[in-house]
Formats: sequence, structure tokens, C-alpha cells
Amino acid sequence: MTPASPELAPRRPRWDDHAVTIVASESLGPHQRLVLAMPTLEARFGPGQFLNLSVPGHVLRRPLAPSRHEGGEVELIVTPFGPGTRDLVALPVGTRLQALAPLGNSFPIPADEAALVGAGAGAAPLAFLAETLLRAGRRVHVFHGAVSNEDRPLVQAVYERLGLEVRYFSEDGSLGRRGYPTEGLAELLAGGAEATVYSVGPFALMRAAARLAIEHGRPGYVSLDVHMACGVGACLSCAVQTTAGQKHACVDGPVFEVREVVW
Amino acid sequence: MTPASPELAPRRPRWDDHAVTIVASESLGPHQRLVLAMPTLEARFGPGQFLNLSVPGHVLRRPLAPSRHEGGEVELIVTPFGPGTRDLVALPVGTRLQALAPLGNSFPIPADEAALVGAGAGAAPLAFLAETLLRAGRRVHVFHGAVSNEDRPLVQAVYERLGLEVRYFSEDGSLGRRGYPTEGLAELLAGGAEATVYSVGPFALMRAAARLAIEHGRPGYVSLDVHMACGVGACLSCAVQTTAGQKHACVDGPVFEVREVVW
Amino acid sequence: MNRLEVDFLGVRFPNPVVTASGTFNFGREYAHLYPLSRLGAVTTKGVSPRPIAGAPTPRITETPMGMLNAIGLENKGVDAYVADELPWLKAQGARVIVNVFGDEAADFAHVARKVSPYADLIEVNLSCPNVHGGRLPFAHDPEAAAEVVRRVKDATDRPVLAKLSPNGPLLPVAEVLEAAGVDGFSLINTLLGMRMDLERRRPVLGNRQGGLSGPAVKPVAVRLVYELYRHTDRPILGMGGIASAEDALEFALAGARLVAVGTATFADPYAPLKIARGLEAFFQGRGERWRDWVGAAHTPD
Amino acid sequence: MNRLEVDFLGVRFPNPVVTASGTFNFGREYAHLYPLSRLGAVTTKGVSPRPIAGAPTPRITETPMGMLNAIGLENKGVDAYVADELPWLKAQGARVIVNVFGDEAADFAHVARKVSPYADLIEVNLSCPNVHGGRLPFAHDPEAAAEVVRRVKDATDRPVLAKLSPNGPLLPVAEVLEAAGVDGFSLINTLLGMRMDLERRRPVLGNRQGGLSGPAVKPVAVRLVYELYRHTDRPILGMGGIASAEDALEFALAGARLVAVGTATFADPYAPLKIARGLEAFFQGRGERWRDWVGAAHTPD
Ligand SMILES: Cc1cc2nc3c(=O)[nH]c(=O)nc-3n(C[C@H](O)[C@H](O)[C@H](O)COP(=O)(O)OP(=O)(O)OC[C@H]3O[C@@H](n4cnc5c(N)ncnc54)[C@H](O)[C@@H]3O)c2cc1C
Ligand SMILES: Cc1cc2nc3c(=O)[nH]c(=O)nc-3n(C[C@H](O)[C@H](O)[C@H](O)COP(=O)(O)OP(=O)(O)OC[C@H]3O[C@@H](n4cnc5c(N)ncnc54)[C@H](O)[C@@H]3O)c2cc1C
Ligand SMILES: Cc1cc2nc3c(=O)[nH]c(=O)nc-3n(C[C@H](O)[C@H](O)[C@H](O)COP(=O)(O)O)c2cc1C
Ligand SMILES: Cc1cc2nc3c(=O)[nH]c(=O)nc-3n(C[C@H](O)[C@H](O)[C@H](O)COP(=O)(O)O)c2cc1C
Ligand code: FES
Ligand code: FES
Repeated sequence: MTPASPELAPRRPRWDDHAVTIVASESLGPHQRLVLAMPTLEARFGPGQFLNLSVPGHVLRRPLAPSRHEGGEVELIVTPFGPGTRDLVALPVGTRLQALAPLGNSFPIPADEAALVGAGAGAAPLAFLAETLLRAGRRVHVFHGAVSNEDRPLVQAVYERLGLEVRYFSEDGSLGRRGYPTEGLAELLAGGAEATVYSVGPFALMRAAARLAIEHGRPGYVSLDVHMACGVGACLSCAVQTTAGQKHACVDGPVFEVREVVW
Repeated sequence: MTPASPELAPRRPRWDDHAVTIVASESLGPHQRLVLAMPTLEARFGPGQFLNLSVPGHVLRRPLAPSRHEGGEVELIVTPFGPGTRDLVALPVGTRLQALAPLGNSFPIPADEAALVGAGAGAAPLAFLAETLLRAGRRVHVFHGAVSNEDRPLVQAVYERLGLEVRYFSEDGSLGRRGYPTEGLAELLAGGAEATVYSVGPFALMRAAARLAIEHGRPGYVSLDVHMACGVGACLSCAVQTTAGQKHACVDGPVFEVREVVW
Repeated sequence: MNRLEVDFLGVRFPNPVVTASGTFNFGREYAHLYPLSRLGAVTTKGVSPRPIAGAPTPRITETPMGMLNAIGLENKGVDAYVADELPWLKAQGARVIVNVFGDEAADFAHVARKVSPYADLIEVNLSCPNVHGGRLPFAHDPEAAAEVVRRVKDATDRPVLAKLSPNGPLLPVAEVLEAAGVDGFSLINTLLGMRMDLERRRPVLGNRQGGLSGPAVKPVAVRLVYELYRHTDRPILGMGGIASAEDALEFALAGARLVAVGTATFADPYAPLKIARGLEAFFQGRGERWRDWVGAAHTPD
Repeated sequence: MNRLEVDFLGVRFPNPVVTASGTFNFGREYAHLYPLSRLGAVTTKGVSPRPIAGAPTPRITETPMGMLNAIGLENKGVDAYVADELPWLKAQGARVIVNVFGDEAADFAHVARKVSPYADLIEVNLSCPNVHGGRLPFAHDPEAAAEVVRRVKDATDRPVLAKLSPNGPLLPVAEVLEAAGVDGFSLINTLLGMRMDLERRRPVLGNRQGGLSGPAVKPVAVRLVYELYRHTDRPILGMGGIASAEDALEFALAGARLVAVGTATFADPYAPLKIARGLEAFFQGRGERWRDWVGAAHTPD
């Protein structure tokens, strides 16, 4: 194999299969914070990129987007959903796993302000993005939504450590404002903020955020959550309908511009 | 359910499913010594009885005959063979499993002397028997066979702690005598010892021991190793041909008199 | 309010969870753990007119999330069970499904007649070989299977379920059996499979091939129940890999009115009871009933 | 001495481990991990005459030790692959098995003709629906399948494998295909299955049903390879759940001369290579060769 010449053809760092070790596992209410030591990964994850993580006893890996990548350690926020994620969050510290990484594309850095609209574990890639943006000197607004106050530990863990003020919305009003986080986004954009919109969460939330971005003529990006097998473009399971034809979330995404997605 | 009256109908303690915890796991060369804490088991295992142990990720349990049962702890000697036993010996201390116990019948206590002929993990139930016999004041001869000297740590662990002198036979002569443990038995019986014969190990070994017992008119018992699913008499997978018709090793055995087995 | 109660061919089951034939014998082995009356029903080991010794050992072996069995239909014959086991089982207050089979149609009928006094339902095992049909399983020979159903219907007043095989065509056989008067269906029986012993360079099982069961086959079973439900209006007893309340719910959505638990009982003898309890908690939490879920995946969005 | 070398229909494979169609695309995604020439061969994604967009998502879901897929045969059509992928793949030094399919027999032939310059073997996917045969898969309609084989044989000078389905009758189809001139067989394709989403009370997959693959199906696959081997003298490419060298050896004993690794590549992209290395170590240790094991479970004791 001939080595690529980075000057001529700057391209994504190539993924490989990395041995990782769970070095911390902490409950954040309905979510679990996992820290993986990943010493062999030379590339740095970009915010929005993901890894495909093995889970003992399961034939498929699970795609997860880090909330931080620092000093050879990758932080994940996992919400137990089906059998695989349930087994994953129960693994003891010290467990060795395998991770394909880094996979997919990442969020582009905005010219100026950024508005982050998330819910649940969508906070993971958004917090990674927020940290990246703060370092780059960008202004960051965060709107986080939940059913009730169950996401308090999550928000503290991933956003508040950055010194960010999070506007919190809950369906029952038990934390922050009663309502949905897109209401905060609507007000921000209505106020004329020249923010780029980023949303990760349930499909309905991302669609609502996308509509607001389009309505206000702002750039917007979402990370689409599609069932994946290979994670690297080989199985064609992660089809996404876009205005430019059918794409595949694991290699063409998971991040897509909101105008490109056929909602 | 009406409670049984033990005076009128003394019967086997009924099995149940017991939560167990691996409290020790130690390599003995090709074998592994596992100690399970089994606090809820009130009955005592008899030597030769077994438990049916869950292994995470496997749909069937694995039948294993303890080498000791003392103070709420059960000791097992496991030889990794297929996927289930390979996974079992790799489990960390602290793992919680489930065990059906106590299952099957046990070795009868001889009038006087006992000759134990084993190989590999067959030493487990034989060592349990030896300990029981020594407590009952019986005289015990032990003949153990192996390919080479790989069973040294096993023999030390289960027999030598009882103060028993083990006659060791190896195919390559690298430990004890070159040859098979049935040679030791043959000499003992030829010398006129009025010993009851007990053998647990590969089929060919047990058959050879059985023949010697029959030839010398001595009682003899073997523990038959039959593939099992339920372990309690419900699935009929563990059929054994006997002179009294077809029996099932998990409930009618695993211990059978050598004259009863159709070899 | 019993959220799990279900009527199946006129028989009232307190819950839909029954044991699968051949994995629970006649219940005696497990009766000291819990009253058998707490189960939806006990399905017995397959019963034939005369005793059968069964296949050579090994009769079982494990596979990834499944197991193969080739018990070879070992059983003591109908007379022994009518004398010793069925009256006892009925006396436990359990509902009883008797699984019957034989070498030819008349055998099935003979057994069904004898066990009827103790049976709430008769389950006809069509996966066994048709001795006069070249040893092809009845399930793969629609005409022979129909003859079995007709003879059994004549021999008993109990509702008759045909137990279908996943190894041959399903819907054509079901159609013929409906015409023959079958009351309902149970499926799936095991998928034929094989495991090799690398040491001996031979199949592991004494019988070479065996029947695959357990979680591995669940997707195949759910699919076949779903297809049969679209095709028939007769009730379905679904099984194949059920090991949790969630698994049972998948079968309900596909169209199973009763569900059977087989292989999972080997991993946990309390499994059928735990699954029934799990379903109770599930429906309690949602304020729904089992029967609302039966076939619900078929209703338009 | 290369203990793994195997001749298959006149093509020399340095080892018997190939990738399974649809799980490795055209190899480009994995080519930076290891030279593709180290594999026995790369089997391509299925290629049709025109592009196909595929099925609605979700297209995959996991099941106990298996997965269901309903990709819906998405591919860019033969012209794109002949232009962009196949010349590149051949240039990697890899042996290439091209998997072809279409709506009717002429489609298969059209694709086979175009890909022949790059193909060492042609694999004909008979599990796809026969558009002019009521959308029944070709594999379930022996006459339609035979017509496909005849047309493809006429269109190419490469050896032609028929990829058989485990969802219908196997031996009757194989027999008809032999008469039609097929050179060898590959099996198994996926078993039809289904998983339910309990939240939505609907099938998980966009296509409702999908194909089951992975370790769960291995016993079924080994059994079918074993049965086919008894029946045919044409060589067999076996697959279904292979994830280790031991698994590959089970298929060899049953009668597979080549083996394919599919689902296991999702769990470990190095799987096909590791399995080849595992086999090498195994035979090195025993002083034997792969081909001594092919079909060895059939020889009398
Ligand atoms: C790019 C990307 C990043 C993600 N990041 C996170 C994260 O940081 N934290 C988090 O909690 N979750 C994240 N998810 C979702 C997570 O991957 C799924 O919840 C998880 O795969 C479900 O697996 P399971 O075993 O719990 O469920 P099962 O339903 O048993 O999974 C079965 C199969 O379906 C796939 N699958 C099921 N649901 C999803 C889903 N929602 N998305 C993708 N595949 C699915 C699984 O990969 C698996 O192969 C991300 C998904 C994607 C695509
Ligand atoms: C009464 C009894 C007591 C035993 N005591 C011990 C012991 O103390 N130490 C020890 O190392 N081994 C013992 N064995 C053997 C042990 O149970 C098997 O080695 C083990 O079950 C093999 O499982 P596996 O996953 O390694 O192999 P696999 O071949 O993958 O097992 C698959 C299935 O076959 C069954 N099986 C396979 N081989 C055997 C076998 N030889 N005997 C019974 N079932 C088998 C397993 O239970 C399992 O259900 C005993 C067996 C019996 C019947
Ligand atoms: C050990 C064993 C024995 C079985 N014996 C019978 C039988 O006698 N008659 C029958 O109809 N089915 C028999 N079956 C099939 C089961 O009743 C059931 O259809 C199948 O195992 C699928 O369910 P499961 O995956 O829950 O085990 C047997 C299954 C096993 C595992
Ligand atoms: C995602 C996926 C896509 C597949 N696509 C094809 C295909 O295009 N053509 C084909 O003949 N088989 C296809 N198959 C079937 C595989 O080639 C193989 O026959 C099957 O998966 C069994 O092998 P495995 O258990 O190792 O995966 C596909 C399988 C999977 C999992
Ligand atoms: S997950 Fe395989 S192509 Fe995207
Ligand atoms: S193991 Fe089930 S009857 Fe003996």
C-alpha cells in the first residue's frame, strides 16, 4: 500500500480497530458516563464523529458519539435502550472492548455564534462540540430538553463543567422551563442572533430545530440516528434520503446540513 | 404442598436454584479451581452429586461435580473443554451465577477399603469421596492418571491436602509411573485387597477399572459423563443403557454400579 | 382484574404462558418449585402408543444462543402416562396440553382417545416421521398430515392443535389442515441443524442431526407466527426461543394467543413463571391486557 | 507448503476464506487494514443491471447471536461497478467472486457478461424475487432458477455458483440446477425472520421481514451443507455464522471446500484474515491440510 501524501490530499484519518479499556463508569440517572482508555488512537475525534463499540455477547457493535476526547481517553454518555446498551452500561471498570474509530464526519465550526439544541444522550456530541467551540472562542448557547428533571446529572456532567449556562426545558416543568428546547432556539433566532444551529436528539426535535434554522436563514446541522451494522460504509444499512440522493450515515454523515435532509 | 415426613420416607433433599458467587478462582495448570459461595443451600452435597451451573451467554447450564463442600462453599475443578467451560474458567471473582443443586445420587460408602481410580477433573468427585471416607475412618488408595505431569497442581490441591499418598501414572512417565492408573488398581486387587472400586474419568478408563472390579469380585462404582440439558430428569437427554433397562444419568446416576452399566 | 386471562378454543387460561412439549416432561420434576396450576398450562412430553427408547447419546449439544436435541422421541407409551402421570398432573390443578404422535394416523388417534380425559387440548406433533410415508415428517406431506388431523378429531372431543414444522412449507400445510378440521396451530417445532465435533471429525449428536431451539430461532419463529396469523383465523400457540416477557410480547404482536417456553426452562426452571409475572407487571404498568396485544402488529397504523 | 491452498473449479485460492456477499461491499472500505489479496477471495455486493435504491430504514437489527437485514438489494448497477470498483478490486490482486442478480433470467446473464472480465467465479443469488414469477424467490421455483443458470452459463466462461436459499426445499432445486449445468453451489443465504418493536408495536425493520445471519444460523447452515454434499459432486462454498477457525472447520467437515465470512466482519473487520490465520495454525499444528478435512465427516468410521 502506498502511503498517502497529506499535503496533496488532506483526508480523514483512517479508522482502525482499537483495543479500549473501560476506566470509569458512573451513573448519571437514566444515563451512564463511560470513560474508555484508547491509547492507540493517534487521530483526534472531531465533535460529531463516532466509534463503533463491541459489546460482549452481541454480534453487532454499537455506534456512540463521544462527549469528550482528551489525553488518550474518550468519554461516552450511553442511554440504555435495548439489550446491547443495557449490557454495555453494566460492564465493570477494567473490561476490555474493541472500538472502530474514528468514524463518520464532524460538525463544522461556525463563523460566530452557535445554538445547540439537544435532548438525552444527544448532549454527548453537542457537549464535545461546545467544548471545541469555546476553545475556538465562539459564543455557545445550549438548550437541553427532557421529560422531567431526570437529565440534571447529565447536564451537570457534560455542560456545566465547561462553565456553560444551559437553558433547560422539561415537559413537566420540574426543571427549567416547561416546554421544548426549540422554544429557546426560536426566541434566540427571533431576537436576530446570527447563530449556526446544531441539533442532536429525537427525530422530531431535530426536525423542529431544522425548520427554525431554515425559517431564519441560518445554517443548521443535525446528527442522524440510523441503525448501523458495519459503521464504515460496507453494509449499506444506514441509508439516508437527501436532496442529493441516497447517502449513508456512517460515511456521508452522521452530520448533515438541515437543508440536505429529506425530512 | 404438604411437607414430607422424613421419618417415614427418607428421601433426597430436593434441589432448587441457588444464587452463587465465585469467591476464588485459581489456575491448576490445565484445570481451574473455582470456589462458589452457596449460602442458601441447606443440604450437604454427597460425593458424586453435582450441580448444574449457569454460564453467562450460554443457554444451557453445565453439570459439575464438587471436590469439596464446606461451610457454605463448594469447590469445583473445571477443565476447559468447549465454549461453556472456557467462558466459565475466565469469569472474575465476584461473578454471580445460578446453580441447580444438589443433583443426582452419590457414591455409597464401602464397608472397608476404597480404591479410587481417576484422571483429569474426575479427581474432583473422587477427592470429595476420599475426604468423606477418611472422616468415616476408611482406608483410601488413590490412583491418578495423566498424559504427562500437567496434573501435578491438581493432585496437590485436591488429594495431598487430605494427607493422602497418591499413586501417579503418566503416559510419558514424566510423573509417577509410566502407564495407566488401572495398573495400580490391578496390583492392589491382585494383592487381595478387599477394596471397593471407584472410577471417574474418560470412558475407557472407567471401563477398564470396571472390568478389574468385576474380575476380582469387588463392588465398583463409576460416574458417567453424559451430555445433559435440564439435569433434573425432564428432558431425557442423558440416557444410559443399563442391565435394568434405560436410565437417566441426572436422576438415576451419575453414579452407577459397574455391573449395571452396559459397557 | 386478570390482565393475562385468555380464552383459547373455549378453554380459559389464567395466563398465556405454557411449557413446551419435551422440555417439562409431565411436570413432576418441577412441581416442588411452584404449583403447576400457576402456569397457563403444562404441555406434556410427546406420547406415542408404545414405549420408544429414543436415540443414541449424545442427545443434546449447545450452539450459539441455541441448542440441538435429538432425543428420538423417547417416551414410556400412552398406557404408562395414563396410569401414572396424567391423573397426577390433572390433580395439581394444571391445565394440560397433551402432545401426541405416532407412526401413522391411527396411532395419533389411539393416543388422543386415551389421553382425552386428562387433556384440555390435544397437540399433534407433525414433525415426527411418517413411517408409511418414507419417513418424511407428516408436516412435509400435507395429505398425510390432514389424515392425522381427521383421525384425531374423530377420536377426541378436545380441541386439536396441529404443531407445525419450520423445515418445510408452512402455509400450504396449514391450509390443508384447516380443511381437515384442525382447531388451532402451534409453532414452531425445532429447525433441523447439526454441530460437528472437531476431535472426532463427526457430528456431535448420536443421531447426527438434531432440532435447533432457543433464542437463536426466535426471529424465524416470530416470522412464521406472523405469516400464519395473516393466513388463518384459528388461534395460534407460538413458541421458539422465548426467554423473557419481552420475547413473549413479540409473539403476541405477531399473533400468538398462547406462548410456550421450552429451552429457557433448562437455563432457569422458574422461567415460565417469571415470564408470566413479567407480563403481569408489564400490562399492569400500561393498563392494558394481553389480549389487546394479540396480533396488534397487523393492525394498520 | 501452503496447507490451506485449495482448487475450486479450476481457480486456485491461497486459502479457503472468502468474504460473503453484501457484507464487504467491493472491499474498498477494508483495503487499508490489510491487502485484499491475503483473503481467499472477495465476494462482492450483489450487482443488478440497473441501480436499486433499496428498502426503507431501519434495515438491520440485532437478534440473539444473529442479525436481521433487509437492505433491499441496494446497489449502483453493473455499469457503475464495472467502471469504478471491479478494475480497482482486481488491481489489488484479490480473487473476485461477483454476486449477480436481477428481475428475470436475462438480467442475470446481462450482469454476468459485463462483470466476467473481473470475475474468477460468478455467484448467482437465487434468493432475490422473480419479478415475473409472482415475486417468489427464484430459489423456490426450480424451473425459473434453472433458466437463470442456463442463461448465465451461456453469457460467461467463468464457473457459475448457484447461491441457495435455506427458506425453501434445497435438494430438489440443486438437482434441477445440476441438470442446467451449474458448476457449484454456495449456501446458505439468510433465513427469513422478524423482530418486533415493543414501543411501536410494529416490526422493527422498515421492510418488516429480514434475513437472519450470524452464529445463530450456523447449525442450520452446517446441516444444509452436509446434506448437499451427500447429494452432489460439485464443490460447495459454505457459509452461515462463521466467526472462528473452528466454525470454518465444521463447514469443512460437512463438505465445504471454500467458506465465506459475512456477519462476523461487522463484529471484527479483521475476521476473515484472522480465521485464515487460525486455520493455518491449526493445520500446521496437526501436520494436515485443509483439503484433507473437506467432507471428512462423511467418510465411514
Ligand atoms: C452516529 C451515532 C451516534 C450515537 N451516539 C450515541 C450516544 O452517544 N449515546 C447513546 O446512548 N446512543 C447513541 N446512539 C444510539 C445508539 O447507537 C443506540 O441506542 C444503540 O445502538 C441501540 O442498541 P441497543 O442494543 O440498545 O438496541 P437494539 O435495538 O437491541 O440494537 C439492535 C441493533 O440496532 C441498532 N440500533 C438500534 N437502535 C439504534 C439507534 N437508535 N441508532 C443506531 N443504531 C441503532 C444497534 O446498533 C444494533 O445493531 C448513536 C447512534 C448513532 C448512529
Ligand atoms: C455429572 C457430571 C459431572 C461433571 N463434573 C465435572 C467436573 O467436576 N469438572 C469438569 O471439568 N467437568 C465435569 N463434567 C463434564 C462437563 O460438564 C463438560 O465438560 C461440560 O459440560 C462441557 O461444556 P462445554 O461448554 O465446555 O462444551 P460444549 O461441547 O460446548 O457443551 C455443549 C453442551 O454439551 C454438554 N456437554 C458437553 N460435553 C459434556 C460432557 N463431557 N459431559 C456432560 N455434558 C457435556 C454441555 O453440558 C453443554 O450443554 C461433568 C459432567 C457430568 C455429567
Ligand atoms: C429437549 C427437547 C425435546 C423436545 N421434545 C418435543 C416433543 O416431544 N414433541 C414436540 O412436539 N416438540 C418437542 N420439542 C420442541 C419444543 O416443544 C419447542 O417446539 C421448541 O423447542 C421451540 O421452543 P423453545 O425454543 O422455547 O425450546 C422438544 C424440544 C427440546 C429442546
Ligand atoms: C447486510 C447483509 C447484506 C447481504 N447482501 C447479500 C447480497 O447482496 N447477495 C447475497 O447473495 N447475499 C447477501 N447476504 C447474505 C450473505 O452473503 C450470507 O449468505 C449470509 O449473511 C450468511 O453468512 P453470515 O452468517 O456469515 O453472514 C447479505 C447478508 C448481510 C448480513
Ligand atoms: S453502517 Fe454499514 S454502510 Fe453504514
Ligand atoms: S439431563 Fe435432562 S433428563 Fe437428564
